[in-house]
Amino acid sequence: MADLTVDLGFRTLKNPVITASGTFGYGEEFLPFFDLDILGAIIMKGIFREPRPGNPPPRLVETPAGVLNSIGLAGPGSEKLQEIIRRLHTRTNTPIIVNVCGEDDREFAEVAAVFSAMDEVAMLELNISCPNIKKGGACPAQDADHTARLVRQVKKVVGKPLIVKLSPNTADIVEVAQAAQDAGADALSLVNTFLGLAVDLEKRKPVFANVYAGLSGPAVKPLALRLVREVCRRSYVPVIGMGGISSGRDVLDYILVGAAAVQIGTVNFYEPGAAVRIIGEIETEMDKLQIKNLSEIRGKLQT
Amino acid sequence: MADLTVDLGFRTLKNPVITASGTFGYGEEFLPFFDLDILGAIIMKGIFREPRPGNPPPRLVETPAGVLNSIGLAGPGSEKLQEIIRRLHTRTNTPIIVNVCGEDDREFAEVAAVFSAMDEVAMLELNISCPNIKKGGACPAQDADHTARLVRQVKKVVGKPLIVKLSPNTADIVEVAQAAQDAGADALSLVNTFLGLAVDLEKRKPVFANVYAGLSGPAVKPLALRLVREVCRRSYVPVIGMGGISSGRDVLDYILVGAAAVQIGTVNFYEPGAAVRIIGEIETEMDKLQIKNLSEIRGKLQT
Amino acid sequence: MQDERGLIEEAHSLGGDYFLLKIAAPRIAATAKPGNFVMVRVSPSRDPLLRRPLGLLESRPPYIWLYYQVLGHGTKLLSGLRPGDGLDILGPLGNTFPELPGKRVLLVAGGRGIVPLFHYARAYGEHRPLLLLYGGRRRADLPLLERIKTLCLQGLFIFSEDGSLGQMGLLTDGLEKIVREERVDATMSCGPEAMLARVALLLKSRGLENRASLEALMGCGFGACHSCVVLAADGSYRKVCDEGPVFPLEEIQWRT
Amino acid sequence: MQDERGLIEEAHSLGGDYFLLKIAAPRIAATAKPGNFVMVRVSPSRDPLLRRPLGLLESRPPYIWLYYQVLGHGTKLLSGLRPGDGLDILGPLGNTFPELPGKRVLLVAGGRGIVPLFHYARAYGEHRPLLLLYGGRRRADLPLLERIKTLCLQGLFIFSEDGSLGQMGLLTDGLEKIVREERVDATMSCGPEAMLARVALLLKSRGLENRASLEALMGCGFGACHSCVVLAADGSYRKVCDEGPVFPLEEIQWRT
Ligand SMILES: Cc1cc2nc3c(=O)[nH]c(=O)nc-3n(C[C@H](O)[C@H](O)[C@H](O)COP(=O)(O)OP(=O)(O)OC[C@H]3O[C@@H](n4cnc5c(N)ncnc54)[C@H](O)[C@@H]3O)c2cc1C
Ligand SMILES: Cc1cc2nc3c(=O)[nH]c(=O)nc-3n(C[C@H](O)[C@H](O)[C@H](O)COP(=O)(O)OP(=O)(O)OC[C@H]3O[C@@H](n4cnc5c(N)ncnc54)[C@H](O)[C@@H]3O)c2cc1C
Ligand SMILES: Cc1cc2nc3c(=O)[nH]c(=O)nc-3n(C[C@H](O)[C@H](O)[C@H](O)COP(=O)(O)O)c2cc1C
Ligand SMILES: Cc1cc2nc3c(=O)[nH]c(=O)nc-3n(C[C@H](O)[C@H](O)[C@H](O)COP(=O)(O)O)c2cc1C
Ligand code: FES
Ligand code: FES
Repeated sequence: MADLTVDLGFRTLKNPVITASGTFGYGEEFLPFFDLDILGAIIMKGIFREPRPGNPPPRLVETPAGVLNSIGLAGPGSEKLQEIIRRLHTRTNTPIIVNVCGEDDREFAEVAAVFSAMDEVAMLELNISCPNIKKGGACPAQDADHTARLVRQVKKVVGKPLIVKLSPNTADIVEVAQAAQDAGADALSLVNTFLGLAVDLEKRKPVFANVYAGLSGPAVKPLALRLVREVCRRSYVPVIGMGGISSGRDVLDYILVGAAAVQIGTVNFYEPGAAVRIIGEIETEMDKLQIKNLSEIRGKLQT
Repeated sequence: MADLTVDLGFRTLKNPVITASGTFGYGEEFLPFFDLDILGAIIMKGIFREPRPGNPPPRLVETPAGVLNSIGLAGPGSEKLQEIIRRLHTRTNTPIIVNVCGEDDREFAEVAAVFSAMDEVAMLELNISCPNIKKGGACPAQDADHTARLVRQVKKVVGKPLIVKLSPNTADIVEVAQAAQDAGADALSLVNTFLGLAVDLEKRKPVFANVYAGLSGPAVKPLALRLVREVCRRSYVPVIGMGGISSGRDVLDYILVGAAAVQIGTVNFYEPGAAVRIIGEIETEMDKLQIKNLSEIRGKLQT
Repeated sequence: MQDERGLIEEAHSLGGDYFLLKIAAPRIAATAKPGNFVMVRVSPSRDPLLRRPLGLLESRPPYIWLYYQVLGHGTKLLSGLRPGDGLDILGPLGNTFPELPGKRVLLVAGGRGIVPLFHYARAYGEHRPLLLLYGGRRRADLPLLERIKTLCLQGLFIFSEDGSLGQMGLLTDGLEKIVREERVDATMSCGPEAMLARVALLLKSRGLENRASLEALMGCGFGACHSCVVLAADGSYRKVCDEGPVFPLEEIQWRT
Repeated sequence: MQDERGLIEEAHSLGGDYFLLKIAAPRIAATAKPGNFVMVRVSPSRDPLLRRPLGLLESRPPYIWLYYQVLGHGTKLLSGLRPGDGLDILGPLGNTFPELPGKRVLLVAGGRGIVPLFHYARAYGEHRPLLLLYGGRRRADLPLLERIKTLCLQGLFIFSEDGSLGQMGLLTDGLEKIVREERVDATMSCGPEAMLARVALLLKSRGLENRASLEALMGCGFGACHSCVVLAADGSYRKVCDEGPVFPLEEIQWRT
């Protein structure tokens, strides 16, 4: 039987499948569909210090094999999220990861510190790559210096492993990845959504109030896989790959280019039981490929 | 009845639909399907001075709502293409555009000069953005300085309008666009394909010999539309938009963000009569939206 | 809430853009209540990627009935399915219309908005007084009329904009009179946003208990994506899929 | 060459992964010749995006017959179609097997490679001597046998790797003997690449006229994308879709 465990160095996961921030609600929404214990880890929807209403609708539209979203990080604020996490923790032993957001560097550090202090939280993921906060899609992960500064600041105030989530919307993602790990990131996750545009011909306006929105889903997989490979080649911390995963083979593709684990996002929306299917498919594929352990293929892409 | 003509300044086209380089063969392949006279213009598959075998197979694989290609600019060389163009010109009055390639700046200029001298050629499109020539996908359009230098050099030796085709795989496409137009480009076209990766799990190798390949098709439309909008906002020469167009509404989306005309690519493969349908749909949609002339909506996106 | 593989038993074209499906989906049928909806994967392929939200016209285990209008790509593909085809259906989703035993309830249905109200009438009509006000643009937009006549209703009022069926005009033209003359205690509405806004305006401060079922673009249908929001009267957003789709009419900020 | 809307008349599952479609496609049927193929849009949606190449098992206006094996996403979706469904079909595409009147021709078919050779036998078998060597892994991979018995053949040789039908072994095990004993003038082959490579090796320098129909991943099927190339013996690339799919066996660089 295939062994699906993943060693991140600072933590072992029972399998490489982590549910991506913003696509798995606060975990509870999926309790009707499957036992959350089967997951490698669960990442909470992004959180700021204060409650946020999020962007006006429409917030999500379909594109060919993908979705554009501009949710705008609607959320209950960090105090309420602590309650939610405590409740979720009573329902599952799967590691819970908090996706930390901030309007400025100080807020990132504050929010990170709050959740770092919670026993129920296994790790933090620093969301420096959300394209839906500022108009035009600007975010800290577009700039290596800003990223380094922010990561250093957050590292000072947290005791938990820190994953830094990178943006594909930057001149050189490898440079930003370097900056993040040199500044102390314990792991990198990539990619967040790709900046895209949809327009409303009738109204002659962008579909989204924020003009641009973030593209995710199967459509982006070839692009994301390439970026993950680029970052894996130069990183000395574990890389968590994502973008368009919808099958066990997709997961193994990411492992093959060097990812330690993966996140699954958009697929959770159209197939709420996707995680169960995908974990099953990883096992089947590993058996078929006669791979006993994921480390046998991790980063083994021959070029 | 809607007026579909497009004024590029240096030339008027009967409608905004141009068939994209590499996706319409040498025109002849589509003669069984429709009268080429209905097209706005036809762009030839990219051409180098000498015949090129192209990359080893596989050269094209399907992805969700897209294709990854690494054709590697297989082609008969510029002498043979001249014959083909003369033959095609006897079959259609639609303007013929040559997609000029080169291994180095000098070859670009040489090839451009050859086709600029042909009466049957209406314009040139400088393909400085093909990701399938060098390993890793490098191309001149990734660098503003190189682009400027190359465009200036080519402009010196050609008498025909010069369209410069930009790459989405660059740090700042707006900067490259500026460089191209400042160096004398008469129009810009964008985007070429997005760098992506596909892997073969069984062989533990990239699917393509060249490792990376170029993504096109409906999957990329939201990304391309955003880039076209960015470039249109800052350009004083006409912009020809493309990426994932498969319907009349897609065409109007590009016009709305500021494109003067569009190119249709991948759709020609899976629906050889697509151009006819799309041109028909533009008319229908314009009537429905009560637009008499494309200039009524060109660049009229309100933000 | 189940992700169930339904089996199409009957597929009817009702003329125009309207279609009716009878589907064996025993687990969903077992628990669905009036107001609930489902998310349907309209094609065995992954285009379109997202499921489509559809109300339940009726639910009688092991069957559910869907009634839909072809609007775009997804509903078009759905209309190509035939008896014997399978269909992935997620549900029942969302909240429900309250039963309000003993009350005189007026159902207000615009076009395909008939769906959850038909379900309501089928489920509760035998036990107490229900009235239905049903309107559409033309006769062809009201193809369910024959089936509606099988419901237990104390009153049926039909409007069409072109007068081709029932009274000529918008259904909202008849609303006030009916509410007054029929001594209505509560209303349940479903239909286009403009209609609901008008209903809200007409029923304001009449002391009735008013509910409306809303539509929104939905990414997931079960509360995970936060895309389906509607602006509430208090300025906050509500998720239509799990805080709704049924809301007190007064709780929504209607655009007029 | 037409982009024709075909209408499925019959859809048969032949057991295992094999399916047969009878399609009304009068314009394609009118001109298709043995060796030609078609590009089929397997789903009314845009997933998969590209059409799939399939050979013609038979073509008798107004019908064409497709015989296919479910391998992946596209053929799986195709197998869900039923009589009455429409199907976009582009064809006839590619070149053809030469008729070679008067010659004794051996058809060599591996698995689903039977398709263009069945067409050949149906079209030309009545006029002159044809022999068929047909092999597959197991009995279940040779589900066309009953239909093959309706062809005009002077000889039929069946092989299966597990011996469950005909002789046990690879069809290439029997090739040399048949060629010798049956005084064959020419061969036409279609099947997996490894089989074709072996056929090429076995027939080398025997002075026969040998053709093979090849498969390749295809973007368009009509020469526009340059994706379907195969390496020729002279080191250049050939486009399988319009320079083929039928090539002189010796013209291809077989990997062995
Ligand atoms: C809770 C709920 C219950 C519904 N019940 C029914 C029902 O019983 N019968 C029925 O016919 N329709 C119902 N709808 C509407 C139905 O979901 C849409 O008509 C359908 O999703 C359109 O899909 P499409 O792919 O055909 O159209 P698309 O190509 O996606 O879009 C076509 C047009 O429809 C609009 N549209 C798309 N999705 C929705 C949506 N979710 N809500 C409203 N408008 C949309 C688009 O903005 C566009 O203008 C319901 C919607 C909701 C939210
Ligand atoms: C000229 C020609 C004629 C053909 N005739 C027939 C026929 O009559 N009957 C039949 O069953 N099949 C035929 N094939 C093969 C058929 O096209 C493929 O089996 C089919 O495209 C697979 O599609 P899929 O979506 O099911 O598989 P995918 O999910 O696309 O792939 C599944 C597997 O099949 C392989 N594959 C995909 N496309 C092709 C292809 N074009 N050629 C070879 N392998 C491929 C893939 O590499 C993969 O290993 C023919 C191919 C060609 C080129
Ligand atoms: C609706 C939606 C909301 C998202 N919200 C967040 C978020 O709060 N924080 C974050 O880091 N990423 C967020 N993302 C990005 C995803 O976590 C993930 O990076 C992206 O969707 C790519 O993966 P996928 O293609 O599997 O969906 C969101 C994505 C979607 C579609
Ligand atoms: C198979 C293939 C070959 C291509 N060859 C060329 C080429 O020779 N020159 C060029 O400038 N662009 C080439 N392109 C890029 C297209 O012209 C176009 O920029 C791209 O496909 C995006 O448009 P689309 O999404 O409509 O296909 C090629 C694209 C494909 C898919
Ligand atoms: S549709 Fe996803 S939260 Fe409502
Ligand atoms: S498949 Fe496109 S050229 Fe052969």
